[in-house]
Amino acid sequence: MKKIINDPFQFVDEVLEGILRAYPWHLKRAEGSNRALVRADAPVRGKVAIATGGGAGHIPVFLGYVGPGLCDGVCVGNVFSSPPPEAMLAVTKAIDGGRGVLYLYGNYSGDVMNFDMAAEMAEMEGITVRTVLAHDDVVSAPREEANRRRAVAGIYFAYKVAGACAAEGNDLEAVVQAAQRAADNTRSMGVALSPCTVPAAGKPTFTIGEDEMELGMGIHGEPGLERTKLKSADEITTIMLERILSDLPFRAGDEVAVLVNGLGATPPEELFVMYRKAHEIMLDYGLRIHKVLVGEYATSLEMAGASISLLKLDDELRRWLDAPAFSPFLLQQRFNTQSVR
Amino acid sequence: MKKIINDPFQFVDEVLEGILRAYPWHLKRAEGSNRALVRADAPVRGKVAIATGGGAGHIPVFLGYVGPGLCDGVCVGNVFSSPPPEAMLAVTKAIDGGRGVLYLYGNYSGDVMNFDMAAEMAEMEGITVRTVLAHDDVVSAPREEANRRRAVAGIYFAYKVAGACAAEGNDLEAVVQAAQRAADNTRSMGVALSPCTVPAAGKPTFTIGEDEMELGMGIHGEPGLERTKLKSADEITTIMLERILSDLPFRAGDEVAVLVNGLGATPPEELFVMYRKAHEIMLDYGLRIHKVLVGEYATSLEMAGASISLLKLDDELRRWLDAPAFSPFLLQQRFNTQSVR
Amino acid sequence: MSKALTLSQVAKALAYVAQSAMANAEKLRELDAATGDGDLGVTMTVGWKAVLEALPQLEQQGDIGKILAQAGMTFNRAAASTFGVLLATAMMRAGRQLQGKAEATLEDLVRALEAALQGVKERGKADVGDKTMLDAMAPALAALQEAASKGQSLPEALAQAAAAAEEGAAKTAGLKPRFGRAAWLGERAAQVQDPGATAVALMLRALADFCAQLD
Amino acid sequence: MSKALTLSQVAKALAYVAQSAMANAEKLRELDAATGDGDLGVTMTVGWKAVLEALPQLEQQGDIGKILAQAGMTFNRAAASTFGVLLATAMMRAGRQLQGKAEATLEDLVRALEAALQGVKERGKADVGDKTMLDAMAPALAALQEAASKGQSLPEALAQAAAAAEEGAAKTAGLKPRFGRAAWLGERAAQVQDPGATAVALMLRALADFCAQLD
Ligand SMILES: Nc1ncnc2c1ncn2[C@@H]1O[C@H](COP(=O)(O)OP(=O)(O)O)[C@@H](O)[C@H]1O
Ligand SMILES: Nc1ncnc2c1ncn2[C@@H]1O[C@H](COP(=O)(O)OP(=O)(O)O)[C@@H](O)[C@H]1O
Ligand SMILES: [Mg+2]
Ligand SMILES: [Mg+2]
Ligand SMILES: [Mg+2]
Ligand SMILES: [Mg+2]
Repeated sequence: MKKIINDPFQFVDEVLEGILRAYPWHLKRAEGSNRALVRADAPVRGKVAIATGGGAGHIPVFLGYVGPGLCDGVCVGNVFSSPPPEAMLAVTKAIDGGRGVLYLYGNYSGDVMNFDMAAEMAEMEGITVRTVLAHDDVVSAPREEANRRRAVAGIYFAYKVAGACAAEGNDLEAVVQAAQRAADNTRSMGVALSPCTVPAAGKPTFTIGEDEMELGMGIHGEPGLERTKLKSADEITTIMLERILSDLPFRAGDEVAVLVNGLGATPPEELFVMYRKAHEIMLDYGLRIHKVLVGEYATSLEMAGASISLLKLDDELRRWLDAPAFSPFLLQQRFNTQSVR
Repeated sequence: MKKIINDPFQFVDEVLEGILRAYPWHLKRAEGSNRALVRADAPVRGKVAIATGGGAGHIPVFLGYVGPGLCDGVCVGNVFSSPPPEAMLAVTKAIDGGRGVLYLYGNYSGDVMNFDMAAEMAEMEGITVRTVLAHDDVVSAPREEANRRRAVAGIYFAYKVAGACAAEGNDLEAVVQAAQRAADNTRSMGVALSPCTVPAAGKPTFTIGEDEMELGMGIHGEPGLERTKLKSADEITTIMLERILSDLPFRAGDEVAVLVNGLGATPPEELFVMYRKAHEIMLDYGLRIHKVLVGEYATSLEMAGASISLLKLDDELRRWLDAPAFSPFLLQQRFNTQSVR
Repeated sequence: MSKALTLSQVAKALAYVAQSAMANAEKLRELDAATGDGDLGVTMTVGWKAVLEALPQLEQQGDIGKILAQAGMTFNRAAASTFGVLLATAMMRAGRQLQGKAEATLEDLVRALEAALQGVKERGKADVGDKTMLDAMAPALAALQEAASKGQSLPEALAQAAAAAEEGAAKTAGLKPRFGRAAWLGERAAQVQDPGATAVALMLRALADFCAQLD
Repeated sequence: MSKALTLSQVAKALAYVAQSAMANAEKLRELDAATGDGDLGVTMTVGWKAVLEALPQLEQQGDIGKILAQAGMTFNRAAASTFGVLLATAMMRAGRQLQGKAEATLEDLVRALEAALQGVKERGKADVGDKTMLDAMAPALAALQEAASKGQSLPEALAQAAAAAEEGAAKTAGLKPRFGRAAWLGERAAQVQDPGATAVALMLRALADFCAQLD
């Protein structure tokens, strides 16, 4: 295991310490848990608050999506493991601005059960909590069971949309609707080329041949569609987009935002080689490309691989996607609405 | 070689195609070379223009640093190889806004010789060109021969400072001075844990044992100080900072900006574990930490490793560092001047 | 041993289970890596270590129910996860059955395991046969009930429960997962033994071993 | 062959050198990877491929000097790099000496190589002994001059120049680098043969082989 770390069992806590030392003007700890981080100016009075969280090892997911126009707080578990309800409750109390709290996170059973516990505890303290789950990974369940699907990088769209909707001053129900709409209109698919190692586990999560890739693998190394010989960037991109486009399904004339995400070890250069082909396919398909995001939006430690996510836009989703947002973990984006095409 | 690519010999051209398809509102090709990219609104009349460039494989270096408040154009070579003078001339002509052009790039002999040729050609076309070289890597030559040192991630500070100085409307001489001041007050040191493979070469640039690291290795895999057993994050960070702090030398009371850079495969989490220790050391040393940047600012394809860079600030450098700048390759930054400590 | 576990024996039993869980973490990591995300080994190590450290304090409560419930919560606080929250739920439900008690008989343990099983079903919405920890818990409960009805001793009953859990865990190798990460794998996960069920069997085996050595 | 290379022979010679350079790229990649960044193999492949493709067009110019100069520029345009720009400089300087010529004698080649050496020194600011391509070029020039002064044939002279370049390249293994990436290595690079010098020797050997087979 080759990592720049100290004690693997202190890994997550040291990461959070480093982040708080780097950005004390941006994030602070919530009272009652050192795994609960919230906006430095939390609670924002009169605004619906958004809490997220999940296992560590995916930066900028989840804590990188806390900030103005994004989430208000985040709860961090051990690497690839859910945070406990106590930490989520601490976040909830620290961010509640009097208009209710949205729990917005990825559909993983550990997270769901722990957050549900936290929601029960929060309700007992008089805080209204609603939950929306991202579930964008097309290969993780058939279309009819889309609500069983796991979340990957497409969760970014749900954060961005819900965060902007909340920032506009809308009520909890509206923010829930916006988040749900973003989640339901996002489709992603990934590919992995090499594994990663959970520091405290000390061994790679999976093994894969020198000339193999796993199509559809999840961001924790959960197996995907199939393991095949390594294909070319154009072939991989084509397979992904075929699967994504037919799933929602997207239709000619639809306006979309697209996110090409690197899992960690895959260089940005390769993501742009993928985007080159994706762009061609999307135009051939008749899509209008409103926004293109390329970079690391959800990583898996040092795993090599990438995913592509598409969000089908409507006027509101477009406005929320284009609204300003800030986090030092986020790549700079253009916030006006000029179309790419 | 495990990469998401097509023909390795088309790699760089396909990367640039992908980038131009993704961000056509931000970048365009300069006339006369498909390896020459400039701001979509180039030339900016009445502003000193800044050109940069170098081998591919280091995104966001170099092309990610083109944009408002940064460079005006960039010339892209093959992976880890200098671009040719013709491309640099094409950039120069496309960005010249009538107030001269600064060539700002890293001190690598291939780049220097090719850019010098380009400068000669540009002067023949009546464009005034000045050159400033980044040379921040402390281990690549002794302190007395600092001008022989190569550039690593610390070049970011020179871009940011020169770009802001030019954006303020200053003349070429002032922009040269600003860039030189940033370059001369930056010190970096890196560590590499695993190699990368130049796509067209097909084999890793170097080999390294499963339990080894190379202290001081350059961003193309150029050997560094020494090869040792893998040390802890705290030990590595301590070695780096000792070398950096004693080199300029930095003194107690100095105000600094610090950049912890990932080489590609090293997860952001590990960079924050390093920053955690760096912060402690800098405070113990009596430094005032004005700005902290953590992320991928100069990569080496899929190499694992990291570097730390420090810029010693003065009032002007601080202002320029904090000035707004935009590129979709850049992490969002706080542009006000509130101190971190 | 007498016919019931005392408060201090329960605490010692938990410590014994903790040691055993930590010693077997690598095996669980491997199983979880095969079909999931490979964190179950770490979860067991970190969670049980936290319980071990908290035990002296928990013992002060003088209540077997509270020890169990709080040990479960301690586990999940340190190592929240699917397994963590389900184990916590199981122990909290079991604890509720034993609340106020300073001794636990075999009948008490039957009621506790019944409640634990019910709790895991409610929290996780899975059922027996879905290739989860339930597939170790359910046969263990059945064995415990049968032993109790036959009037067997507490150590004998626990040994049979452990054996039944092990058998149940082994049989998960043939089941198609419907819950948790492994569900995304479908057929590809069918041949691998469920890590959560294996962990349950492991913990029950440790508990049985501990009780067997009591005099 | 006659005592001079014709225009079409120069073009064929360049094609021959190109083929040989591409065939030996892997060896150069390895050497460059040992002390530098491992791109020299790609540089040679990409650069000479571009020259090969441009040759038919370059030959139209009817001028050996222009062929050489433009081949150099073509190489660097396709594969700019330290080596690329130095090779381009060398070929441009050599080309300037042969400008307007439709034939090149041994004496012409001596002048051309002299100019090339001077050009590389000026562009790169290194000197003989600094573990660079100069350490192959300088002995090659000396051998060519000596062969010319002895009245040897052009193919004989080139064979001796190639041998001298090879010897010079081999000797760089003992030198401490002062320029290029290898300089950052200091002592650690001392034992490795310089890739640029090796490339020069390789190209001269191909040129000599080509001329030897002319009748
Ligand atoms: N819905 C469920 N009900 C009961 N047990 C479950 C459920 N989902 C998962 N499990 C159990 O949890 C185990 C995995 O635990 P853990 O590694 O913590 O999960 P994860 O890492 O996927 O969050 C599985 O082997 C299974 O026994
Ligand atoms: N200043 C110099 N003068 C002459 N030759 C040089 C100089 N610097 C480097 N070289 C030659 O260039 C070779 C490396 O070429 P190349 O791989 O293109 O360089 P890089 O990849 O470092 O830019 C060296 O082996 C050496 O022979
Ligand atoms: Mg997990
Ligand atoms: Mg190079
Ligand atoms: Mg798991
Ligand atoms: Mg090289």
